[in-house]
Amino acid sequence: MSKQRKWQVISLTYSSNQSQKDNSANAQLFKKIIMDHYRNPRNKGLVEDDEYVTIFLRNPSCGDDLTVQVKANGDKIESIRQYGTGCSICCSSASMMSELLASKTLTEAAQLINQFYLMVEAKPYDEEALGDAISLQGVAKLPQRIKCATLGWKACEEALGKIQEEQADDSASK
Amino acid sequence: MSKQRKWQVISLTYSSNQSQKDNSANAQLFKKIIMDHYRNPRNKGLVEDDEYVTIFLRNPSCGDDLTVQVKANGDKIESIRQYGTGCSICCSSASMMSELLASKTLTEAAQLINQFYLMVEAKPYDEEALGDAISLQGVAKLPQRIKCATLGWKACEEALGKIQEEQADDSASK
Amino acid sequence: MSSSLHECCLKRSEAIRNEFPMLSVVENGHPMVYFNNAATAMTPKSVINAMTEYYEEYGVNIARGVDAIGYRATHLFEATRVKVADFLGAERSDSVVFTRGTTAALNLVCSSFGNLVVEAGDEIIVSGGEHHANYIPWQQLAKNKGAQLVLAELDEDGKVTPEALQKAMTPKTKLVALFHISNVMGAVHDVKALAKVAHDGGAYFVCDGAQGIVHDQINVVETDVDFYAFSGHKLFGPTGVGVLYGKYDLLKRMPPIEFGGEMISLVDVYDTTFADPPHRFEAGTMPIAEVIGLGKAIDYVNRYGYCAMQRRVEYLTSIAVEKLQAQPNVTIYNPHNYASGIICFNIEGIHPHDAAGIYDREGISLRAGHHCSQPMMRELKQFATLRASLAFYNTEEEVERFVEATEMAGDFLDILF
Amino acid sequence: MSSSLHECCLKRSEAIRNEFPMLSVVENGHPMVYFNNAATAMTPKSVINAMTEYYEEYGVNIARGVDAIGYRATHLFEATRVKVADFLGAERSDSVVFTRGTTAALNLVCSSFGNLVVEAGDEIIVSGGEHHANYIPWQQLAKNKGAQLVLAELDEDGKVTPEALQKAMTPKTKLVALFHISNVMGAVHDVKALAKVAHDGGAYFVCDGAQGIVHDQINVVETDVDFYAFSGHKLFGPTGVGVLYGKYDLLKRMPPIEFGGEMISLVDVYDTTFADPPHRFEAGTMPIAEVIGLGKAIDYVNRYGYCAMQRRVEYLTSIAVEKLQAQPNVTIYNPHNYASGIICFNIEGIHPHDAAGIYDREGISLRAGHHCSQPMMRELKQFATLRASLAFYNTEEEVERFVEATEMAGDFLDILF
Ligand SMILES: Cc1ncc(COP(=O)(O)O)c(C=O)c1O
Ligand SMILES: Cc1ncc(COP(=O)(O)O)c(C=O)c1O
Ligand code: FES
Ligand code: FES
Repeated sequence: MSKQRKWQVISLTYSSNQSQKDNSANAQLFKKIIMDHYRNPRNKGLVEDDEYVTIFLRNPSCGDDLTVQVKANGDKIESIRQYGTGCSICCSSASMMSELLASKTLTEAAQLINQFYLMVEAKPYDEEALGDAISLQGVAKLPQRIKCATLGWKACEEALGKIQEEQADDSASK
Repeated sequence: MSKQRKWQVISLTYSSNQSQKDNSANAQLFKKIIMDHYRNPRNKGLVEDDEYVTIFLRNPSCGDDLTVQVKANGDKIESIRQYGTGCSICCSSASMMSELLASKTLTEAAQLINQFYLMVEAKPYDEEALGDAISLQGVAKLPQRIKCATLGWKACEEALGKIQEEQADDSASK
Repeated sequence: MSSSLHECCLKRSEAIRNEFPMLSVVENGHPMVYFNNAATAMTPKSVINAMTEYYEEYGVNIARGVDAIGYRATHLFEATRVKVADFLGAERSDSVVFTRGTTAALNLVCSSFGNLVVEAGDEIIVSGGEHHANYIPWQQLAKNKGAQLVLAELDEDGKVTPEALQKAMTPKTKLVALFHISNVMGAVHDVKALAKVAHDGGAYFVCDGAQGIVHDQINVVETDVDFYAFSGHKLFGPTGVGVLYGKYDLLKRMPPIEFGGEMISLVDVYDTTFADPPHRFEAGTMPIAEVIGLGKAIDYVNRYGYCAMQRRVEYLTSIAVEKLQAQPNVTIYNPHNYASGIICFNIEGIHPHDAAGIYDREGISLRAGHHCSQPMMRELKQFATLRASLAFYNTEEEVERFVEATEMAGDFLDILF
Repeated sequence: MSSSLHECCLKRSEAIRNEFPMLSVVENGHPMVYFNNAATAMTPKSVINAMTEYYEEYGVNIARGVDAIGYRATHLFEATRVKVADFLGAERSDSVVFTRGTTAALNLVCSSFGNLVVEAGDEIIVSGGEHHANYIPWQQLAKNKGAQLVLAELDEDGKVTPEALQKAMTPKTKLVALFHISNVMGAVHDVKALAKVAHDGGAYFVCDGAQGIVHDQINVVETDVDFYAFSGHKLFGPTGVGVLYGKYDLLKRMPPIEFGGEMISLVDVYDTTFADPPHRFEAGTMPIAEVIGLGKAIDYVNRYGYCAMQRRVEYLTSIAVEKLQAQPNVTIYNPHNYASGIICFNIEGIHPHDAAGIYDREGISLRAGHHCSQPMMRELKQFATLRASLAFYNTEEEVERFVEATEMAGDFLDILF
């Protein structure tokens, strides 16, 4: 199943009025995607490499934590690593984030992070852009789990901020 | 008006069923007694004399305070002094206490103090014994003022306790 | 403030009186006149109901776990933090710490921040008009640190003018702690000007808002106070809850003084790292129902608006003062301070508690004593005073009854019979 | 205990269920099953009503002045102190200090008493089974004083035996702080035996009764504990209030740690003399409604009796444990501790919060997390666990629904759809 195809299915389902059956078929697909990221997390494990910016975040409502590492090259993200202890929503979301944002520009990544926030807050968002992450749209009706879903994205957001700071410092000192 | 006579009136009034009029006559008398002690306090003012045991007490509900000094000779009270800032109930009561208990034995004084406590707690007590202090019997229906009325008596009680301790120490060391 | 009532409406409004169940209490045979609002204000039904609702529908602990019912409690609790921040004009809600009350809030600033910044030889300025809650902590801190407690001079209204504060400032002044409105004299401080004097002199400015929050809208950003404390129960809210506002960067520097659940980040065997403010200062189970109740009290105040309440209180207080002044044996210690609803007075030759007995018999509740401000009593050269304190829900008739009772105070022994 | 109900009556009694309004809450379409009682218990109507009554009829401040309405509030407040003392078997009511909760109570002992007696080189014994509220304060005190924090060994049930405590004691041990009942493992300490070991070794004994007070009648004189702390909200009472019991002669030695109204004797310009305990430790306006509510909660417990409650909790817990154990993927960490109603468990391969999501969907409220005891999690080698905690008002049907939900936990992603 190519990425392209997954997107199509999804946007199809969500732009038309769906029957109960379509809905549950959709749910099955989303569940598969989430479970896949949960069981086979992408980019999992940290590296000891100074070129990465490392952010450690704790979810205060449960005590779980997550570390995200981002390496950029100019205005492009080169690699994202993630590691933590968290629930299925948190871990799968971090995995999706790491996959989606890698190789994006800093600006694109920031926009996608925002799209993700919009989605989980039940606001209009760009379905096409979020890749596998739209499988987590159900979080919008579980406000108490928003922190789980966004932990990885928040960490990445902080990392991007830090990268931009560093780059600004670098260019200033040049 | 001799003490003797006052007692008679009072015990008379209180041992029979009273008409409204008797009652208010009684109230007038009691008020006079209290006001007399309030305006012309007996044994007021402290002395610098080591033979006196001095007790300082504060009424925590209003912040007023009272100091009572007691001098005993053997098992007899020789003199009581009192001084403080308090309401009419507190000050008049301390004055009455100082008058009633002076020249009593330690045991008698302790008993009278108890009688006074019984009175203000609306329990049966010996009317004959309390002298002017029975004018304060109305305190029994003002529970929030019991502390005012008993402050002087409590201080004296503490002083008596201390005197007995000292006497016990003295005879033990002999 | 478009939804707030005008004075005329407020005056007529039976509805307001109905919102406060305690206004229908009968005391010693008379409908109670409650003129003790500065001690504790009455609580409207909306506040009581909100707390009952908590206990009946979602009375669970907060910030622990992720179930729906816990989320409702946590959400309402944290939403109240935002509401308080808005109410104070604060920029961020995480500069709002919930406490047990003003006293706990001021003690927190003192033992954490004060302890951090005050050193031997420093000076701490307070005034003789402070409530003990804003006096003793600083006094004890000064004592323990070898610092000096300095009393700024009060003017005849019982307040510290910016000039007086300026006079008290020295290069050693590290901190200034003053009331917003005095609970004895009802004097209103120019908080913004005082904070400026303190800051210009390089000192921090702590404001005790226990009375101020009730009568004078505060904006913590405009006034630039570093800390501001108040209690729920004086602001028509419940007992057991209060607020410490602090500038976030100052809170951030402060160590916690209570340790327990929900204030930690990581507990290792021999050490612990603590959560960020405000949770760093909120150890253990918080007064949840009370915080939610406080939120409703703030809604209440916002609905009516400070403006309408203030006008009403000033009006009632001014007629009460005028009528009392007509009685030759009454001394009013603060004849010019209407804004707070506080009238501080004595009746010649009558111990304040004796007078209070007569007021009580007449169903009038007011306060006699040192009002938790012995320094202020010393300034007034009184052991104690009477204090009537009015709220917007009081009426002219009540003022009338109060004045009449004052005339009877000489018969104080009558209460015994 | 003649008026307490027998188990059979208790079991059948609809009346009990009706006394707790929260039992009728519908959660996610199901009647809520509340198995989170160790976090915060439900509140019976009698408690809620008592607080409403306070706010509606006599919602005034206490211990200030002498009017009738203030007297009523003060009297009920102080009568609750006597009630608490009786409930604890204390000899005198002035050894009962009201606080904001267990956390505040333990912090008070630690910052006042602990700070007074612990010196550099001393040892303080706690256990790895403590709640953070009875761990971090001692840890930080030890750190600040240069004393040593020592962990007594836990047995497999999660408790410190008197022998284990004996082993941990040294001539340097100055203080022992242990739970009465553990909030994670539900283990019940033999408080009397532990206090004796501590005292025989010349150490003080502080007991965290937050859970213990709910399930096990304490007699502070018989057990001879020096301090005992608990919260209202776990004992079917309100939030915002707790109790510190202390031996009076120890309280008497302790300096206050909060300063303000009603805790003073005399305030001079540069120093203050403080009131006797307990008021020395009760600065400012207390949680008045909450203390009165706590009194009603104690009435409630006294009316039903510990005995009936205990039997009911043990019975329900034992069937829940038995049924859970029949599920192969469930690990119960405390399979033998029925008395506390606490079941600490995990479901293999499922993050506890994921499981909690399913329970929540099924209308079952329980807790997932570290339960404010990271040291205990380390002992269990878990990041977090699930904790079901039962109360006497729970039913067999609720246990059944809990077990059924456990079987569905594998479908945790379903909650998203
Ligand atoms: C054993 C134990 N100690 C202390 C506490 C803290 O109690 P509170 O949060 O009411 O202060 C709790 C409650 O979570 C507890 O279970
Ligand atoms: C000016 C002032 N500060 C502080 C306090 C203390 O407030 P609380 O008793 O609610 O802690 C009061 C209330 O009496 C007050 O009027
Ligand atoms: S429950 Fe901890 S991150 Fe989701
Ligand atoms: S009011 Fe103070 S002693 Fe009576």
